Amino acid sequence: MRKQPDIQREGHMDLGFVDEVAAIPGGEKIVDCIQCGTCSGSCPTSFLMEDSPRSLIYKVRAGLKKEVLQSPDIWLCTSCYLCYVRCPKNIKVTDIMYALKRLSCKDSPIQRKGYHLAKSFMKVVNKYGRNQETELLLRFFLRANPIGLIRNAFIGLNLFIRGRMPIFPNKIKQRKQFRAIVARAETLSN
Amino acid sequence: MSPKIGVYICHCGTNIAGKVAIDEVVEFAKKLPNVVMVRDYKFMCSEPGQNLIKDDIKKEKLDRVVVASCSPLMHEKTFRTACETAGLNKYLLHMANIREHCSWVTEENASATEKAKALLRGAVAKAALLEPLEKKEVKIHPHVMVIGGGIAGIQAALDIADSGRKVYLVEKEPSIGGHMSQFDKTFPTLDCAACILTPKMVQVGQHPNIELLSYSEVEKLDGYVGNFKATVRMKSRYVNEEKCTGCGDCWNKCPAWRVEKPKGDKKVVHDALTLGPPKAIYMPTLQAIPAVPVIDKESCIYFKNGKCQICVKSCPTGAVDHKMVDVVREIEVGSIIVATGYKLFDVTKMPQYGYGRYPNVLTGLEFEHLNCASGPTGGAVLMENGQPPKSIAILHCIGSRDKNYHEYCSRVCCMYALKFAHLVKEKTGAEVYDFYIDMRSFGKGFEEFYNRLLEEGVRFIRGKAAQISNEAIYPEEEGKLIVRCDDTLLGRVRRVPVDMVVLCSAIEATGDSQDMSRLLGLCHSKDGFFAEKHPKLAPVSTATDGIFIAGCCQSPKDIPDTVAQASGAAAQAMMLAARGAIEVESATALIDEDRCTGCRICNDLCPYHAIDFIADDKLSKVNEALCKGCGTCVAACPCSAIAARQFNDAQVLAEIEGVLQ
Amino acid sequence: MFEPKILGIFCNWCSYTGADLAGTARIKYAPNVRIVRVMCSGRVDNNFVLKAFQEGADGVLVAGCHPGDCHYIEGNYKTMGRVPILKEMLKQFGIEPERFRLEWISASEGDRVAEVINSMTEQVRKLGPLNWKSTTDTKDFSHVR
Amino acid sequence: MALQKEYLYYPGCSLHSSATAYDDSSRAVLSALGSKVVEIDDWNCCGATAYMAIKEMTAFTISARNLAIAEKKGDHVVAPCSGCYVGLSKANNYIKEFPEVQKKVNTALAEGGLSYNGTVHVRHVMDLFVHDLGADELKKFIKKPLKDLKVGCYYGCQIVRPKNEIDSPEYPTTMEKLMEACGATPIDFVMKAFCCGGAILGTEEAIGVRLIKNLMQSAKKNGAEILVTPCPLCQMNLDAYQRRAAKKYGMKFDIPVLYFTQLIGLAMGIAPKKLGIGKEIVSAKSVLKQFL
Repeated sequence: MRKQPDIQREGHMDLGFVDEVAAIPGGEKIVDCIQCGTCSGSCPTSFLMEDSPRSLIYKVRAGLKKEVLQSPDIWLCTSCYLCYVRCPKNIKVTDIMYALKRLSCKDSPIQRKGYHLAKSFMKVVNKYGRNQETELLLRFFLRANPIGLIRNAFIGLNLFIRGRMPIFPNKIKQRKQFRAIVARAETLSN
Repeated sequence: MSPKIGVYICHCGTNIAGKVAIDEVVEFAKKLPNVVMVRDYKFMCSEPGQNLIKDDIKKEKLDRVVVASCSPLMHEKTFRTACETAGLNKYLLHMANIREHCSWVTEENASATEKAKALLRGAVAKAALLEPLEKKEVKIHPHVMVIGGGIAGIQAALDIADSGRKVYLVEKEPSIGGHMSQFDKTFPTLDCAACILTPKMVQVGQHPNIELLSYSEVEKLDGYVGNFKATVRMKSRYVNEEKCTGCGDCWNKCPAWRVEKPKGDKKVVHDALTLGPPKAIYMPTLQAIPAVPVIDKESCIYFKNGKCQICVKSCPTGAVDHKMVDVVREIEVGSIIVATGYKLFDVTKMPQYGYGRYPNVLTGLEFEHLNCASGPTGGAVLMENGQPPKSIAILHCIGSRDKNYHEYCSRVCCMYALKFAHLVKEKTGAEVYDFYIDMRSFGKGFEEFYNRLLEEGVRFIRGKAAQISNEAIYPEEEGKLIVRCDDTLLGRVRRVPVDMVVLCSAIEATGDSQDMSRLLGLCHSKDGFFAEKHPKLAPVSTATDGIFIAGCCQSPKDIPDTVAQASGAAAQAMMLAARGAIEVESATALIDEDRCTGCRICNDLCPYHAIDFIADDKLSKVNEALCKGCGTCVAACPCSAIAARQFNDAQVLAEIEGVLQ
Repeated sequence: MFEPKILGIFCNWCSYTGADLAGTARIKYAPNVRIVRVMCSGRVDNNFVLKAFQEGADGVLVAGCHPGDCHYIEGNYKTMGRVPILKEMLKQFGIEPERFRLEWISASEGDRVAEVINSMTEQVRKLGPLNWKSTTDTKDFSHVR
Repeated sequence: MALQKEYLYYPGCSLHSSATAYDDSSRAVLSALGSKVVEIDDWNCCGATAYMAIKEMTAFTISARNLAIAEKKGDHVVAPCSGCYVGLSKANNYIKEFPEVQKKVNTALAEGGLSYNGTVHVRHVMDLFVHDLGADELKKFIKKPLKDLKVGCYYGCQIVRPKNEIDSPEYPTTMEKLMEACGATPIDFVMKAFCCGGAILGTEEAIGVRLIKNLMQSAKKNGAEILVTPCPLCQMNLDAYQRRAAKKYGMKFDIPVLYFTQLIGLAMGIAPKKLGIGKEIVSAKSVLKQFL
């Protein structure tokens, strides 16, 4: 259904949002953007986005916080850093996308597949100290994308046959120490 | 006898008085040593304000004046003149900067008032120790040198020559004309560049007051305003200028190519676009002035293996001479105009645009050559395969407005991009896509030109092109170059297949601008362009008196602006010459002969070589005509034998003590 | 709060002009630095710095053109060369070398003037008052080079 | 130029599971070149892009645990995985650049009796070949040149971006030089440093597959018989999913994707088995027939 357009009221904008993003290390240059489109023109996935990186930056500056943080497009960034090296204003676009992902986990109720993958990844790493690809994929697909599990089972099998998908987790020895460090780091975030 | 100091405190409307408690400062000043008179006034720099000072000098017999007001860089000259007209040596004035350094930059009134008092106390303390200095004048040599023979240098040289003064025009290349002589049309009026420039070039060649030193470079510059001595190397062209008639027999017969030779059915080699003859003996363009060819040593067969000499045999006047050597000349002039122009940004630094990998990706200048009637295609816009393109993309801001390369805007690209778009439409009827970030059409007739191109049906896309590739994904892209970009107004990523791409590459400072600035004692900004003395009020002057700048060596600009600036620089040079003499810095260094031990530390330290060691007396002496008064020698002298007038130890120490008390 | 007294010695062409620009742009900064003008930072005699400390300065800030941009071609390089000796000297006199700073400020860097002056003021404020004057009243440094 | 006698080695999780071939071949090649590889004691996950996306400080901290352990033994840590290389270097740079990050990281590390001073250099295994060894030196070790083998060098993203210490972030060429040294014929293709979509394949399969298609199409068109890459994620993605991409778009690729160390090893005369050749899904056997 078509969203009914309406006047953008100033009172509905969050004018401090840009400062929030600019305060993140690497985010300060966001105010320099001239909307040239080099980032989105370079982005491998922007053609699928409603809001390309350029548009997201514009909306951050305009103060459309909710719209930005709920946008599925921030999860389409593949961290290829092409925007980052090409930006004529040296804006660290990729880092800003990371920052938006983090803010959206904190503030937004909608959780995207990308969020679930990251979350599953984190759980696995916190458990073993290392990533355990088999368990990660099971966790993620079961939670966010059960059909994907079936679609990819054949590839999984192929990898397994070639010894590329171990069943037993790859663990570090000092898991207790590792978890203590992680727990302490969590309390220091931001 | 103790000095009698008058203190004048300016309100500057509310600029100072709004922050600094003037009454308090007046009372404070009255108690300072040697102060016999304190006045405050709304605007000290106004006529009545200056009269206060003049009257007091006469009536109260003041022998020192302290003005607490704006920066000395603003009004020191005004108040010095006031002192002088009242009969006081103008070097007995000192200023306290209580506006720029105090009232304008301080948050609280109380701290501003305290700071103003401290600055005033320092000024009064220094003023008490000031000494009268003599005015110094030097004669101005009437001749002028112009370095660079592009449109800026040509205009400046002609202006000065027409005023009846002799001009030496030094050009590095074999011909004058610069970049403009390589253009086809000029925006926004579309006059033909050659049609308007060639007559001027010819005029330069024939003018009785202009001595043209082409294919020459300034190697050394000594002296100072009014009395420069330049060493110029006239590189050997291997063709005798006196004998040559410019007939062209030599390059028609020359077997060696200076650029890549088109092979087979290839009509164009884009990498080898050149306007003049493509041979080893050549002229940069056929309109070259002087119309004398030069031999490219790299490609000449004779210089490689000592054989050939076809050019020598073919020359009807016997002008070609492979044994010719460089000539070095010394030239004396009173002022110098630097018009060394620019170079183009090297677009291979941005591999995403494929320049060098795809032959149909051209720079703006190459595209000019392609369009030029005297160019290799006779002005036809052709692809590498000799066919006319069906579609062309023009990309703005390549290397400009980009912090990875040049942060500044190159100022001419938007308009020359429009010019290209028009030429393509006119000549080929091809589809033109113009990728821009912002369309900057600010000049006279520019917006109208933009409008014209909109009406001509150019497809403008707002968005900087991100990359060029030859990788077809869709059927319509086969065999084409694909421009990928974010069409920011559409909000969609586009892939635009085209036959040819023109990169509007940035204008940048010439590679040798650093050497030039060292050679001439000029400052340059961090992007390499020469710095003007004041960005608004002294745009053609430089930090070195007697040296002026014009054209793109100062910053990117278009032809009208360049010509205007060149005439401005010419006027400055003529003004100097007309005056005949000029007052120079009086605050020079002075060596106390009794204290100097002749250690010679100062000799090498002086950036102007103004200190000579006098072997007979076994001591050093300052050449006051060369000394600029920086004081570097003063601080370094191990025996405290050197004094800096206006800034001697006692004076500076008194001011330091004053501001800190 | 301790308000340090700081002497600024600025070269005429770049740094002093830069400070003027800060004024024209109405950039507000700490009032603690009092600026004395010299033609070139190359004129700054180490003696000036010692004199300032002797006269009650808690800090000294010398500013000149950026390397390569000196109006007098290379005066600022000479200053640069003198600084290590000066810092060594300060140490021997028991003065923290952090009380002295040499900065490059161009004529177009009004904002940097404010930045440098604010950070210098903070730095010296942390170091506390110097009070060197009381111990050195009888000393004469005019021979120190 | 020469390799150092010894390097600290951070294999990372992938090299212990899906990318054992990369691990085996890197170790085999380095030791054949005379360098000792010392694995960091009890290393943990670097945090990768996923962790970084939701918990930046924790990601920095767990990366720093590895760096802290490495710091006790030496100063050059080699990570063959491009993801680990960027993850570890990013943490390393932020710790060096922002004192508040260093403070927080060390507070957390202290819980495990560790601390990190920021003295470690993070290196990629390709960096060693390019900057420590050099293609000319490598040539001296080649025993079985890969004559006439048309190799597409696929760099991926993170080895050349955001840092550009190893090669040009836009148009890298160093891997081609290494392949030339091995006697192979590198082919040029535009997509060689563009994203393969590996990072979002799990979440947005359709996009990932489309990117794979574009890439493989470009490689095929330019005549690549085989692709080499320095990134486990790219290898996995291109190897395991290229058939799906081909099927979806009605094309045929069948280009095997190996790690660049595997081909170097092969040219140096190391046994294919030691290099993990055969573990790839799109088999390289027929392409490499004459060299195996």
